[in-house]
Amino acid sequence: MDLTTLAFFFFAALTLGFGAVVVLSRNIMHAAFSLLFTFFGVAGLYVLLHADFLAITQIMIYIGGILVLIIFGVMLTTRITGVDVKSGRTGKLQLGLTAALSVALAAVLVKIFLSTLWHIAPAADVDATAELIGNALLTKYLIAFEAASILLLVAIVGAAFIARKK
Amino acid sequence: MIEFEIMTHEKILLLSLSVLLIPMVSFLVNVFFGRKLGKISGWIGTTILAIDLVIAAVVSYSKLVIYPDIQVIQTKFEWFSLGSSSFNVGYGIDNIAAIMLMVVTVISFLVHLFSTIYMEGDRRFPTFFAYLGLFTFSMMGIVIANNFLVMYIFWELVGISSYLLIGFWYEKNSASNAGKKAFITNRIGDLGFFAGIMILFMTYGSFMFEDVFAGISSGKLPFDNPTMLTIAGICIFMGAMGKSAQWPLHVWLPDAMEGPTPVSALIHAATMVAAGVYLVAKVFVMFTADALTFIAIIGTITAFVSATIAITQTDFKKVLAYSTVSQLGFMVMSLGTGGYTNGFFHLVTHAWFKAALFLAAGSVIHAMHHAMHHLHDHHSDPQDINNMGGLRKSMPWTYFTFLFVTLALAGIPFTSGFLSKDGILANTLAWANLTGGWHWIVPVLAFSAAGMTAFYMFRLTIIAFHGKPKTEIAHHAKENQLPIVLPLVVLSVLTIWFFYSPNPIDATAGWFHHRVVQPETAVPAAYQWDFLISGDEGHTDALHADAGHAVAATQHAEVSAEVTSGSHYQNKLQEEVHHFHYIAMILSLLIAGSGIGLAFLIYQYKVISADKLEARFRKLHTFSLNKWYFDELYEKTVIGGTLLASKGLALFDNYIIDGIVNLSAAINRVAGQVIGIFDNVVIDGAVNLTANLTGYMGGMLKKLQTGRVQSYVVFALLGLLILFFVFI
Amino acid sequence: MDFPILTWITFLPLVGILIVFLIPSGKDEKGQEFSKKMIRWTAVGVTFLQLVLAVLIYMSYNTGLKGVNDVSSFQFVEKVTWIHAQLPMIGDIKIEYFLGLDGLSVPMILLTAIISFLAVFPSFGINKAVKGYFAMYLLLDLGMMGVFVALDFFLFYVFWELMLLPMYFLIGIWGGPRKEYAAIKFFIYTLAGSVFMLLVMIGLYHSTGTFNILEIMNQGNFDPNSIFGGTATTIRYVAFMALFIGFAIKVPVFPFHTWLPDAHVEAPTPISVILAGVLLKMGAYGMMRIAFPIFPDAFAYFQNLIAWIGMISIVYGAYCALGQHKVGQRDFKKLIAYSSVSHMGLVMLGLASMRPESVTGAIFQMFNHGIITAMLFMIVGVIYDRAHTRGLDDFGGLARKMPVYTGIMAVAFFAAIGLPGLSGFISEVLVFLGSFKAYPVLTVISGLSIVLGAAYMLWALQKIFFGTLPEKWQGPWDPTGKKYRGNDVNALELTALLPLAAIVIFLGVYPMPVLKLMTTSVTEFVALIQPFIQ
Amino acid sequence: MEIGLNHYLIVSGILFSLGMFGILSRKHAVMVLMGLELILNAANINFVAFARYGGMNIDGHIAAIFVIILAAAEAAVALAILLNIYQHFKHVNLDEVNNLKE
Repeated sequence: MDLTTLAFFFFAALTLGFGAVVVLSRNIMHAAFSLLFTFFGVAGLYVLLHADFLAITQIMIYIGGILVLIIFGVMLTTRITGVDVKSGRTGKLQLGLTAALSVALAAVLVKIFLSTLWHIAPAADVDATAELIGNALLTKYLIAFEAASILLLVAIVGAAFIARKK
Repeated sequence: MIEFEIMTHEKILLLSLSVLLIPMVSFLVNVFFGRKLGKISGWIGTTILAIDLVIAAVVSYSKLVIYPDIQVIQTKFEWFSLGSSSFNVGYGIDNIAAIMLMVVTVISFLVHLFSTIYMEGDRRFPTFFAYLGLFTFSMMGIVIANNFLVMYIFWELVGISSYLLIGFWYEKNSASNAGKKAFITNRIGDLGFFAGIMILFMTYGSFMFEDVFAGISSGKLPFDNPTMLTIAGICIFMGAMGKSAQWPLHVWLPDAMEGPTPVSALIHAATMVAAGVYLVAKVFVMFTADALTFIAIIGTITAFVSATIAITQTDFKKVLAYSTVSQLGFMVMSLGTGGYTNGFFHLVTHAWFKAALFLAAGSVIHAMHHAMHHLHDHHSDPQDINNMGGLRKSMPWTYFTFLFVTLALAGIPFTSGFLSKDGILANTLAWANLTGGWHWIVPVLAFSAAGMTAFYMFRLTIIAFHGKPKTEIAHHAKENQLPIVLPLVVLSVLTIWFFYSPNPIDATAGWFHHRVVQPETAVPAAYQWDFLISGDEGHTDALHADAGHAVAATQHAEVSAEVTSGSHYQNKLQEEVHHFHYIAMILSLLIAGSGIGLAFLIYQYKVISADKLEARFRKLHTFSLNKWYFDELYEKTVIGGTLLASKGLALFDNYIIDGIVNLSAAINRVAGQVIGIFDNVVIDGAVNLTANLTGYMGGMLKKLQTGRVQSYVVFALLGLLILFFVFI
Repeated sequence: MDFPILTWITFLPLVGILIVFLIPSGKDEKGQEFSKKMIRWTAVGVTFLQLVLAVLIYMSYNTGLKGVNDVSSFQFVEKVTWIHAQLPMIGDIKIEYFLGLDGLSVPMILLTAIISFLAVFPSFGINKAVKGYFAMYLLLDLGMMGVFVALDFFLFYVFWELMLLPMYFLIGIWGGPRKEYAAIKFFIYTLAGSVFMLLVMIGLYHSTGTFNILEIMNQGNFDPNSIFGGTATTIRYVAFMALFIGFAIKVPVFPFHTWLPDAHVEAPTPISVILAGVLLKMGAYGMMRIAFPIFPDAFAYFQNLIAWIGMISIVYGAYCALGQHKVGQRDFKKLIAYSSVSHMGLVMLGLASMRPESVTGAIFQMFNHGIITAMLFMIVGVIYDRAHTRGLDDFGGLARKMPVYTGIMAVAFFAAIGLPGLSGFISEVLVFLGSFKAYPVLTVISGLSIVLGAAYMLWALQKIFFGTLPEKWQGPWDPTGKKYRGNDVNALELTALLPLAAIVIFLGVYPMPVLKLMTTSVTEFVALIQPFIQ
Repeated sequence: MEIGLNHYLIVSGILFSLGMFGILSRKHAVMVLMGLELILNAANINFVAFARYGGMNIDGHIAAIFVIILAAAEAAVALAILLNIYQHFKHVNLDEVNNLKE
């Protein structure tokens, strides 16, 4: 059991554990903060997968951006002081059903992953992916990149428009 | 002096057209400017009529003196045409038209003159003269008509002006009722008249008298049936029955006395009511023997019935009205018995003296009215003869003229009335003698009617004018002004025998009988009395228009071929009349004399008590006083029946026809509801079942459709999983 | 075809409707409703232009051309293919915009133009929803004109239906107390008639392959194997009867007449005027234009029946009018409505007799009845405006209060009872003379109406004008004295009434101006149908 | 024990299922959004894992980056909508925001 393996299990546990807290917690604030750890775990996994740039991006955007956004959302849409901060769940039946479904889904997915004979072609270890990504974005994926930037712009403007006070 | 030598036919026609149209000017002027003209309108009307009179005189003179032997001076022109057939109108002057022109214009002029005083102060003074103008116009139209269509048109127009004038005082309900009654009763006659015209037009394709007569004499018959010719004649005569108030359509005339008295004189005594007789005279040649018999009988009944009614009436004008009806009956009877000339002669003489009688009545009523006004009496009846008496002294002019024309009406020698009435009576005797059998009833009734005439006229004269004033009003009555008296005098003068015949007891010697000659009949000999056919003296047997005609006609032709006409009489009838002339004269004088004597005995000298007589003949008296209950009878039968039928039909329409409509609507509504229910339950049920099934299933499925995105995701997921299980 | 005058005369009201809709509401400086005035005068202007066009048509109409079934002798013809569609199942549908005039329709065009123009004036009294009223009024006008000029059956049908709808609203909205009942009755009755017409129209199309009325008239155009092929078949009789009933409802004749009294009683004055003046004529016109010439064999078969119906209508209508004396509300309008039944029965009798005189008389009677009845209804409107009642018992002695009015009234009344010198007489005489040749007995019985007509008309005249004035009408009509200066008819009413009175008198004395329009066509019309009558 | 592709895939699969459960079971819209984020992250793990072991190389990274971009955009818009829903309904309970049903 080397360090990498250990690190993997740690991050995997971090991710899945807090992920479970996110979906199971009745308190929406707890969920939000648990999400932070989940993202952090995912970032760790990226590091283990030699995706340094993505790990940084994960932390910066997810944790610094999206999560803050979500927390704002929580705060703006929930009366902070009341018990209402706790998010209700649906009925027991539905809960059971969805849980069963989710478990089934997980089982199926795992089964598929395990039973599939994946084409394995380990990539060469690269120290830094940033340069490669930058090259790819501005050459091979230029149009997608531009489209994504426009999408972001539109999303920002749209969000601002939708959320503005009428 | 007009140069009569240059009176061409065209000029005569032009002048007679202007005689027709000039009164229309009076109508138009008074209708449109009457209110501005006020009192002058009466004098304008009178002046216009005076002009008309002069022109009419010229026309009459020209026809009667210059062209007496020309049958008719006439013209025609197309009014409108319909492709093949054209509707012609026209007018013409024959001898009787020329005489009639004078009668109408003179009396109309005098009545205009009379009315300027009589109608003084009436609120609608100009309107009255307008209506008089309209009437004169229409009457002229009848006089100069030479075809059925024109005759019918003016016939109706006369009816309407009569309606307007009877109902002149329309605030009085009785007046407007009388007008309505007159018009509608006349229309019943006109319906017959029109039917007759339709028959003739269909058969002969023309409205012109001459065309129709020519068609008849050519042997063409309506529906190829001689009976239809008789019916056509009777139909035409129905028009005359309405206008000339012949029984059974006579009921309107006495009621028409609701109109102003000058109107009664002009229209309901002298001219319009004579139009019927005039019509019969105009189309005399088309009547078959049967039709003539019908006419004679109607005339006789009318003469007799109304004479009996006149005996007991107490209203001054009503007595005169029934006397008019009776005299019209005489004229019609005369025409029906073949006495063409005598009938028309009586029309003319009667026009003068009856107009005079009515104007005298008007004079009396006017005086009574003034007296009532003077006494502030507004309730008494100024027309009731029992309110009069002793007027002889206070109104001498009126009295003497009245007396003189009464003598004429009673048929006393030296009056025109004697000449004409005597002729008629002789005629009936001759006719009855020639035809025989039950036809003798005609002269019998005629003579008794003549006797009654003398009686009731003198009863009227004595009660109204003789003795002492019966009331204060009569005491205060005064003689009227010149415009009222003058017409009386003029008309009385015209009643002297001298104007018609130099011989006071024989009219045939006079110009009248030479100018008015019975025209040759157009009816085929088989359907006409032999004695009406010229040059046929040898054949005296009256011929009835029945099945044996064909044989009779051949015999008749043979006989007439053999007979040489050496007599100066036009036909057998006239010869017979001549034989009966003196008998009739003596008889009628005796009867008239006894009538007058009886009147004097009862009412002047009171030898016989009127009251006792009345009590003795209570039932008869009541019967006569109530005019034989004709009005009541008609009210119950014809009018009541019509109104009942109309009510019934109106109710029928309201409840049955409309009820059916509404019922069908209701049925449809009910059916609609039933179908609606059926539709709802069954059809819609089936539809709904399908729909509900779908809906139910949809509802079940709908439960899945929660609107919650999450549920959708659940299903998507479920589906995905199932796919996984299936494929992997 | 230089100037499409028929299109203009027909669709001018459409221009009017547009203008009416475009007029804004507002008030002028005096504070009066500006738009109402504008709308009213627009209607006056449009209908006046229509009248001018009608007069132009009248003046340039060649009376020598016969028309009826020969397209070359129709005048002012406009013929354009309107709808031409190749449809599955049904096949080739060809509908033409085909207008033209002959002697049967010219008098009706004149009548429609005159009545539409003059009925605008009584409409001035309407204050409720003026814009809608005049829009409907003009639409009605359009429909009526269209019916008389259309020579394509389909087009005819379109116009026919087009005129029903505004009538429904005009009665149903601007009518009297029972307006809904009357309107729906009118609508259902006439719609039922239209349905019959529609069925026959489709059948005819299948048999001949055309909607062109003139071509359908040609018996050679019928496919011998089609349903209406051949002559004197039962199906042809049935089709004729369907058409006849469809038109008879409109005339109306006994026993389809009961919508008429209700519609008249409830309709506002100008609509009564149009209803009696023009709409009733459309039924008889339809018979002449469509039913009789297309099915002459069936006409011959039913001729006696039609004559009987005519006679019954004459006598029955007269009796019912007289019966108003005894029963009912004694409503003046109802009396005139029944007299219309009687007078239109005369038209039926004239048509059934199928003689040149009687058919001419019938058309002339249609024209005269239009004018005279319009006058009568306007006259009723005059007193209704003042007294707000039409009960015959409510009046009396008006002659003293309104002499001019009484004079005009007398002209109308006497014209209605066929007094010589007034136009009604000539048409009556012509019809009687013609029909006497064919049906002597029926004609004489119908003659009863001469007497009965006089009875009910004079009775009404007496009730209203003679006798003494009731207490309540002693004073002036309008205490403020503004609306009716004096008590007699005012200038507006005279504007509408005097021309009608003038026409009645003029045509009574000299009928040729109208008669000459139709003689040639009528001769042709009779010649077309007469051979089928044994 | 060598950590291989399968380990990452299993982690991502479980994370995905957790996210799915979050989406399905929670009423609060923000919570649903968080579930969604989990799913996106699971997907990203897959991309990166295949980039490392499946021969996708840098392309997998790029895809992940785009997902992140999309996630950001989505989060922004979603939250804006959430705010609107809140203003309208005064809550963001998705069970009662079922206008889509009609």
